[in-house]
Amino acid sequence: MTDTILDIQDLNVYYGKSHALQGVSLSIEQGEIYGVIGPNGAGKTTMLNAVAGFIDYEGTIRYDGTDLSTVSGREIVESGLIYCTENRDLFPFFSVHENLLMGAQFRDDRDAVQDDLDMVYDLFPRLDERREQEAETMSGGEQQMLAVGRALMSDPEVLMLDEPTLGLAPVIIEDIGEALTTLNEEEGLTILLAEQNSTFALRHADRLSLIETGEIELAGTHEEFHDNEYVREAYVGVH
Amino acid sequence: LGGEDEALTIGHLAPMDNPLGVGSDRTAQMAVDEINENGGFDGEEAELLTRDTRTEPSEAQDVTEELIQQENVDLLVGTFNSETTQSILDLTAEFDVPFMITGSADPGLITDFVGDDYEEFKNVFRIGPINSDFQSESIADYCEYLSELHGWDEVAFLRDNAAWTEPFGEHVPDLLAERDIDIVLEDALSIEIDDLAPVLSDVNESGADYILRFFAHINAGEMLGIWHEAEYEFGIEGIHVAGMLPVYHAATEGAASYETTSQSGAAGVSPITDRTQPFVQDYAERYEGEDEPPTQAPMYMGFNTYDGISIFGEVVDAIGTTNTRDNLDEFVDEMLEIDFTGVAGQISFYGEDSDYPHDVEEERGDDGTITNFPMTQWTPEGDIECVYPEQHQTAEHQMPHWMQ
Amino acid sequence: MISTILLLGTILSTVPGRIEDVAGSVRRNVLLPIGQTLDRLLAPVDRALQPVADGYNRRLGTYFGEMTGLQFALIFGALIALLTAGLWAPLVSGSLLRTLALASIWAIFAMSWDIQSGYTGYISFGHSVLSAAAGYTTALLLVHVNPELSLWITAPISVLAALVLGLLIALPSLRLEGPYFSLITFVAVLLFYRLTTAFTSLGGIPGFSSPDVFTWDPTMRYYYMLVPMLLIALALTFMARSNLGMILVAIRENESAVSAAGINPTKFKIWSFALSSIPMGIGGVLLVGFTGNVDPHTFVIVDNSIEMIAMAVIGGMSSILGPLGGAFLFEFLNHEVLHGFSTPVRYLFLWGLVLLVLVFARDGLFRMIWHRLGAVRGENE
Amino acid sequence: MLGDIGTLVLQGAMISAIYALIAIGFTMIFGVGGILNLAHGALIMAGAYIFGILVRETTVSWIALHPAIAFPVTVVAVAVLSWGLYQVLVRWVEDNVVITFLATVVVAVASTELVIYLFGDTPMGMTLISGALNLEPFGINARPRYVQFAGFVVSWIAIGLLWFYITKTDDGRSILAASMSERGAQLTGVDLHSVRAKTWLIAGALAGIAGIFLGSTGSATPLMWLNPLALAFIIVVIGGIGSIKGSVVAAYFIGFLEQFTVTFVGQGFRGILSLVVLAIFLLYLPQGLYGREFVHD
Amino acid sequence: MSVLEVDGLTKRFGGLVAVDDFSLDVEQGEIVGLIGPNGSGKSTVFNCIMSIYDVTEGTIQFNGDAITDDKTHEIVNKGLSRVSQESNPIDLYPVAGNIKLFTLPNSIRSLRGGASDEEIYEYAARIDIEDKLQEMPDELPHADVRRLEIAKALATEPEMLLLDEPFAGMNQAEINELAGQIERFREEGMTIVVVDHNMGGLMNLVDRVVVLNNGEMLAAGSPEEIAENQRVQEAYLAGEGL
Ligand SMILES: Nc1ncnc2c1ncn2[C@@H]1O[C@H](COP(=O)(O)OP(=O)(O)OP(=O)(O)O)[C@@H](O)[C@H]1O
Ligand SMILES: Nc1ncnc2c1ncn2[C@@H]1O[C@H](COP(=O)(O)OP(=O)(O)OP(=O)(O)O)[C@@H](O)[C@H]1O
Ligand SMILES: [Mg+2]
Ligand SMILES: [Mg+2]
Repeated sequence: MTDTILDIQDLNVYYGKSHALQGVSLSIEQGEIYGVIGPNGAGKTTMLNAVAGFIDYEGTIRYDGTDLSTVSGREIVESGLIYCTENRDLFPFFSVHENLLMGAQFRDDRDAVQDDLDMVYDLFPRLDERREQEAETMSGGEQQMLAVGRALMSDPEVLMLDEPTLGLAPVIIEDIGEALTTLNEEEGLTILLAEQNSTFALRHADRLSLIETGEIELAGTHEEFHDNEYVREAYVGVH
Repeated sequence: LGGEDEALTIGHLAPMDNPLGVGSDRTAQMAVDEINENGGFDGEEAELLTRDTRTEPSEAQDVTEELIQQENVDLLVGTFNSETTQSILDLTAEFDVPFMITGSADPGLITDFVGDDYEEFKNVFRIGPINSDFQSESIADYCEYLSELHGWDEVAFLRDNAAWTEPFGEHVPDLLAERDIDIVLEDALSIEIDDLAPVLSDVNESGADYILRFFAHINAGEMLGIWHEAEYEFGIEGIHVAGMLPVYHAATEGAASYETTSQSGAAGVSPITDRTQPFVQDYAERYEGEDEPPTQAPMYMGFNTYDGISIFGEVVDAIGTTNTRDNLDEFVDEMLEIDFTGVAGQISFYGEDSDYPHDVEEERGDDGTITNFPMTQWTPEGDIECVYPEQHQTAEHQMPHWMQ
Repeated sequence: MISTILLLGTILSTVPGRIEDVAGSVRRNVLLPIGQTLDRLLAPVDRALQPVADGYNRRLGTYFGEMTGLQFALIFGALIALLTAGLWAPLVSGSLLRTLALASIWAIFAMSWDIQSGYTGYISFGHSVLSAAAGYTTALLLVHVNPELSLWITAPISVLAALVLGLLIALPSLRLEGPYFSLITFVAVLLFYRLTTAFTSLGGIPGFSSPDVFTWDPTMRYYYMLVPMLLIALALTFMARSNLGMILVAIRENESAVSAAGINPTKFKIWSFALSSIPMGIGGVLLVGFTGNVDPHTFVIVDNSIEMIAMAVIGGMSSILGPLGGAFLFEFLNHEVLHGFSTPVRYLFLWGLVLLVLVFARDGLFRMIWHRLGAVRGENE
Repeated sequence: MLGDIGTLVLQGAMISAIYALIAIGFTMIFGVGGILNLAHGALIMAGAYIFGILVRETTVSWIALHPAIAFPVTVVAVAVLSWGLYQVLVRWVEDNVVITFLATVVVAVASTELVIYLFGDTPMGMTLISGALNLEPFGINARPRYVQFAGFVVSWIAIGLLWFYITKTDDGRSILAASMSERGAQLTGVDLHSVRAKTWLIAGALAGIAGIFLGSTGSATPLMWLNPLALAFIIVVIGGIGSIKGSVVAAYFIGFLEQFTVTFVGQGFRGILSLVVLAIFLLYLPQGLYGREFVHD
Repeated sequence: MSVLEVDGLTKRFGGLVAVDDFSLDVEQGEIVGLIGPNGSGKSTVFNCIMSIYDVTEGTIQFNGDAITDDKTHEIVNKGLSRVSQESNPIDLYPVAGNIKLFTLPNSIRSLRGGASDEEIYEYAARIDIEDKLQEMPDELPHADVRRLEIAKALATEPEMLLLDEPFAGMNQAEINELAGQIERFREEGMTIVVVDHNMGGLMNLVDRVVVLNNGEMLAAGSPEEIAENQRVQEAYLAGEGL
C-alpha cells in the first residue's frame, strides 16, 4: 500500500453560473503516473488550475497531508508541486537558458541545478542548440519543450502536465513519453497528466480517470481503460 | 445682472500662493480697515474681496469676471505679472470698472491699451511701480553710482527671455553706453533654464565686474549658491523678483547675501515718505503672529496696493459717490487731479495726451535722476539695506566679502 | 543602503491584503442593498417610460444605441436641462452659466480625446497641442495678417491647423506601441510649450491678447459654447456606435486580429486621430472666443492634457457621453462646489477624486450609472 | 580652445551624472518593472523637499539634521513613500497599463498642488556639501562645486549596485520575469507581490538620491518633477527600455548634447534639442540603443 | 491552375535559416498537408505568405498576382485567410461579435456594413458553434476557441484557407468531426493547406503531403507514400500514420 501524496476531495468549481467541476475526487499516490482524459471543456485544466491555486474552488485539496488552501503559491512550488500549463506561460523575452534558470530560481543547491540543466538539455537537444534564442521566437513545439523543461528545473515531487504533447511532432512525443517514464521510474517522480491525446495517456499512465462535463465518468487502472469499449470508441478512435 | 446691491466692494487680485500676493492682500485689508474706521469711503463701509490669480491668465479671468459680474466690485486693484494683468484688461474695460495695477511694470500695459484706445481703457491706472522704460533709466543711473563707488564699469547683462524684460533689453545698452559703461556679455536666458553654472563661467571669463540681471521667471537661487561657493569675483545686481521675498535670504540659506534688487517701497527699510515707516511698523504689529510670510513688511506690490486703495478713498470722497462704474468720467478726472503722498512715494498720474496716459509719474531728484525706484541689498546677516538712491540710502552698497 | 531598504520592504509587505477585504465587504454590505432598493423603486418608472424609449429605439436606436426607459429619461432630461440652462442657471448661482460654458468647451476636449485615445487605447498625453494649434493659429492670423479678420475666416483655418498638426503627430507616431505613443505625445506638449517660451514671436508667457471674446454676456456666451458641443457629441456618438467604434476598440484589444480580419489598422488609427483633431480644433477656437487670450497657460501646458483625460476617466473612457458627463462634473465641482477653497486645495480634491474613480470604478461613474439604470429592467450590457 | 573643451567635458560629465541618477530610477520602474510610473518625478521632488526640511533650520525649526544623517533618512523615506504609492494605489490598477499611467500622472500633478499648499511656490534651497574647486589655474574655465563631485561619485555607485542587483542576482531576474509573464512567475514560485514592492522600493530610493542632488545643486520647487520626468523618458527611451547600460550611455549622451548646445548654439535651445533627438529616436530607433524591438510592423 | 504559388521562399532570422528555398504549388480545390518536426518552418511559411514576416528571398503568388509585398489585410481581402497556431479572440466581444468583426469592410466610410445576424449564424453553423454565439471567448474550452478562430477565417469569405494545427488539443472524436467539416469546405470550393502533428487526423484528410525538415522540403507525395518514406519516418513520424 503506497501512500497518497495528492488528495482531491469533492472538488467543485463554478465559473459564474456554469458549474465547471462537479464534485471531483481522486487521490494520486507517490511515484505513480496518473492520467486524466476527457473531451475538451470537460474540466481537466480547471482541475489542475484549482490544485495550483489559480482559481477559487470548494472542497479540499491535500498535498503531502497539508491543505493547499492554507499555503501560498510560492510554498506550493517550493514543496515540489510543479505545474506545466496548457498555454506554457514562458518568459517571452528571456532566452531559453534564462527561462530554464527561472524554473530553479528558488533553489540554492547550485550543483543539483546544474545537473538538472544538463538533464533537460540532453532530453531536448533542440533547446541545447537554441540556448540564447528568445522564448517568444521559438516554434510552438519548441516552446512546449521549453515549458516542460522549465517545470523539470523546479525539481518537482509531483509534476502536473496539461497537454504536454500539444503541438509536438510524433518523434518528440515519443521522447517526452520515454523521459517521463524514466523520471518516474528512476527519480520516483509522481506525474499528474491531463491529456486530450488519449493514446499517449493510455500508453504511459498507471491509473487513469475519465472526466466528462465536470464529473468523473470512469476511473481505473491502465488495463481496465485499455479494455474498456467506450473509451476505445470515443477517445482512442479505431483505425 | 447685478447693480442692485449697494454695498461697496473692492476686488483685490493677486497670486495667493506667493508671499508677494499675501503681503498685498494684507496691506489692502489694512487700507480698507483704516478708511472704514475714519468715516469710510464717501461715508460707506467697504468690503474687501481677494481672489487668487495663481499667475495664470485663465484663472485671473475666472475670478475677475466673478468679482465684476457677481460681486459688482467698484474697484479692482492688484495683479502681479504682466500676462495676468493683460488678460483681464479687456474685461475691466468692458464693464468700466476702475482698475489699479499695483504689480506689473510693463509699459505695454499702458501704451498698448490706454495709449491706443483711451476711451475704451480709461478705467485703467498704474499705481506703481514706475514702468520699465523709467526703470531702465533708473537702473542705468544706479550702474553709474556703482562705477563711481567701486570703479565697476564692465557689465554682464542677463535677462529672462520674456516680454517684461524687453524694455530693458531695448534701453539699457544705450543708457549704459551714454554713461561709458561697457556691456561685455549680453544674453536673454530661456526661462526654462535649469543649469546656470555655464552662464557663470562665461560671465567670469568675460571679466565683467558684475552681473546686471533681470529675473522674474528664472529662479536664480542656484546662481547665487554657485556664486557664493565658487566665490566668483563679480557682483550680482539688477532686478530679481524672488529676491524681494523677505524670507528669501533664509530660503537660500544666506546665498542671497550681497545680491541687490530694486523694489518700490524699498521693503520699508527707508523713510521714503514720512508715511512709509509708520506703515511698515503698523504692518509688522498686525501680522507678526501670522506664520505665513511676509510678516515683517509687505513686498513692493503691498506698498502700491495700499496706496491704490488710499487714493481710491480720496477720489470717491471728492466725487461724492462710490458707484464708480456709472460715474467713470468723474472718477478719471479726479484721479488725474491727484497728488498723493503714499507709502511708496509721491503719486500722481500722466494725463491723456502724454506717452503713458494713466501711468504713475516718476519722481526726480534735484539732479534729475529718478528717485522712486530704490535698490535694496541683502546683507550677510540677512537684513535688507536700501543702497540707492542717496536720498533714501540706509547703507552703502558693499561688495561680496571675498572681493573686499 | 539597498539592503536596509529591502529589509524594510519585506517587513512592510505584510500590511495591504486587508484593504481588499474591506473594499469587498463594503461592496457586499452597503452598495448591494442600496442598489436593490433603488431597483425596486425605479422599476415601475422604467416600465412607464419604456414605450417612449422604444419609440426612439425604433427610429434612432441603431444609430445612437438602444436605451431603456430610465436611460432615455437620463439623456433627454439632461439635454432639456442644458438647453434651458439660460433660464434657470442664474437663479442657482451667479457663476453657474460661466461654469457650464467652460464645461461645454472641456466636454468637447474630453470627447475628442476619447474617440482617439479611449477607443483605440493609444493614450495621448498631448491633446492640448491640438487645441493650442487652433488657438495660436487664430492669434497669429490676427497679429500678423490682419487684426480685422472675421471669425468665419480664422475659425476654419484654425481647425484645419489642428487637423494638420494632428496628422503630423499621428502619421509617424502611431507605428509605436502604447507607452511609446503616449510618450511622444507627451513630448509634443513639452516641445510646443518650450517653443512658445523660447521664441517671443510666439507670444512667450503672456501670449496674445489680440483675439476678441465672442461676447461678455454670460447667457449668449453659454449658448455659443453649448450648441457646438451638443452637435459634436451627436456626431461622435454616431461614429462610435458604428462599425468604426467596433474596429477602434478591436484595435485596442488586439491589433493583429484586426489585420487578420482584412482591415487596415493604421488607416483607422489615423482616421481616429483626425476625427479627434477636428473637434479639438473647434474647442480651441471656442476657448479663444471665451478667454480672448491665447497663452501657454490657457492652451498648452501638460496639465490641460491631463485634465481632459481626467474628465474622460471620471465619466468613463470609450463611451463619448461618459467624458461629456465627466467634464461637467469636474468643472461643476471645481468652480461651484469647491469654489470657496484655495486653488491647491480644490485641485488636490479633484485629483483625489480621479484617483478614487480609477481604483474603485475604473469604467467611470457615468458608465456605472448608465449600466445600473439599464440593469433595473434586469438586462445588462 | 583646449580649455573650452576641458570646460565642456567637465560640465558635461557633472550634469550627466545627475541625469544618469534620475534615469536609472526610472529604468528600474519602467524598463525593468514594466510599469510606466509618471510619478517618478514627483518622488524625486519629494526627495528634494524632505531633504530640505531635514537639513534646514528655517523650515521646521526643531529638526536640523547634519546632511550626513539627513541623506540616508531621506533616501529611506522616499523609498517607503514609493513603496506606499505602490501598495496604496498602483497595486490596484497595475493590471491595466492605461489606468496605471493615468493614475501615476495624476499623482504627479497633485503633488505640485500639495507642495504649493504646504510650502508655497517659493524655491527652497538646501546644502549637502558647500564649497567649490577653482580649476581656472588649469585652464578650465569652471568652478565645479563639491556637491557636483559628490553627485558624480554617488551616481556611479548607485549605477553599479543596481546593475549588479538586476543582472547578477536571482531577485533581479525574477523582477524582470514578473514584468514579462505573471502566470509564468507564479508557476516558477516567484512571489509577485514582494518582487513588485521591492522594485518600487529601490526605484524610490534612487529617486530620493536624485532628488537630494537636484535640490542641493539647484533648489526645490513645486514643478521640479516635470523636467526630470521628461529627462528620464528621453534617456530611457534613447538608451532602450530595460537596459541600465543604455540609460547610463543615453544620460551622458544627452548631458553632453545639452552642454554642447549651450556652448555653441545658445541657452534657448537647450531643452528643445534633446526633445527633438528623442522624437527622432522614437520614430527611427524606437527600441533605443540597447533595448529590444518594440514597434510592430 | 494553381491558386497559390510559393517559389524559392527563404526566411532568415539573424543567422538562423528558418525556411530555406522552399517552393509549393497548390491546385484549386486541393487539400495539402504540410508536416514536419517542430521548428521545421511550417508556421514561418504561413507567416511569410500572410506577410506577418517579410520574406528574405523568393516570391509568393495568389491567383496569379504577386502578394509577396502586400500587407496582411490586403492579402486577406484577396481571399486568402489563415488560422494561426495560437488563438487570439477579442475577449471583450462575444463569439458573435468576434465573427462580425471579420465581416466588416476595410473602409472608414462604411459605418453600417458587415454581416447580418443571420449570416453570422451561418458562419458559426458551418463549424458547429452556432449555439455558443453569445458566450465570451475566455469561457470557451480550448477546442471551441479553435473553432471560433476558424469561424472568423470563414467570415472573410476566403477562397483559400491556411490552417495551422487545427487538431491540436482535440480528442479523436472531435478530430474526426473537424476533419469532416474541413472536407465540406473543400466541397464548397475552398482550397486548403493544413499543418498538423496529428497524423491520425491529417493523413486521411489530405490529398497530398509536403514534409518540411530544417526549413527544407524533405519529401512530397500521397499520404501513403509519405507514410512509407523511410527518411520521413526517422525525421518525424516514428511509427505514426502507418
Ligand atoms: N475563465 C473561465 N470562465 C468561464 N468558464 C470557463 C473558464 N475557463 C473554463 N471555463 C469553462 O469550464 C469548462 C472546463 O474548461 P477546461 O479548460 O477545464 O476544459 P478542459 O478539459 O481543459 O478542455 P481542453 O481539453 O480543451 O483544455 C469549459 O466548459 C469552459 O467553458
Ligand atoms: N521571430 C523569430 N525570430 C527568430 N527565430 C524564429 C522566429 N520565428 C520562428 N523562429 C524559428 O524558426 C524556426 C521555424 O519556426 P516555425 O514556427 O515555423 O516552426 P514550426 O514548423 O511551426 O514548428 P511547430 O510545429 O513546433 O509549430 C524555429 O526554429 C523557430 O525557433
Ligand atoms: Mg485544458
Ligand atoms: Mg508552428
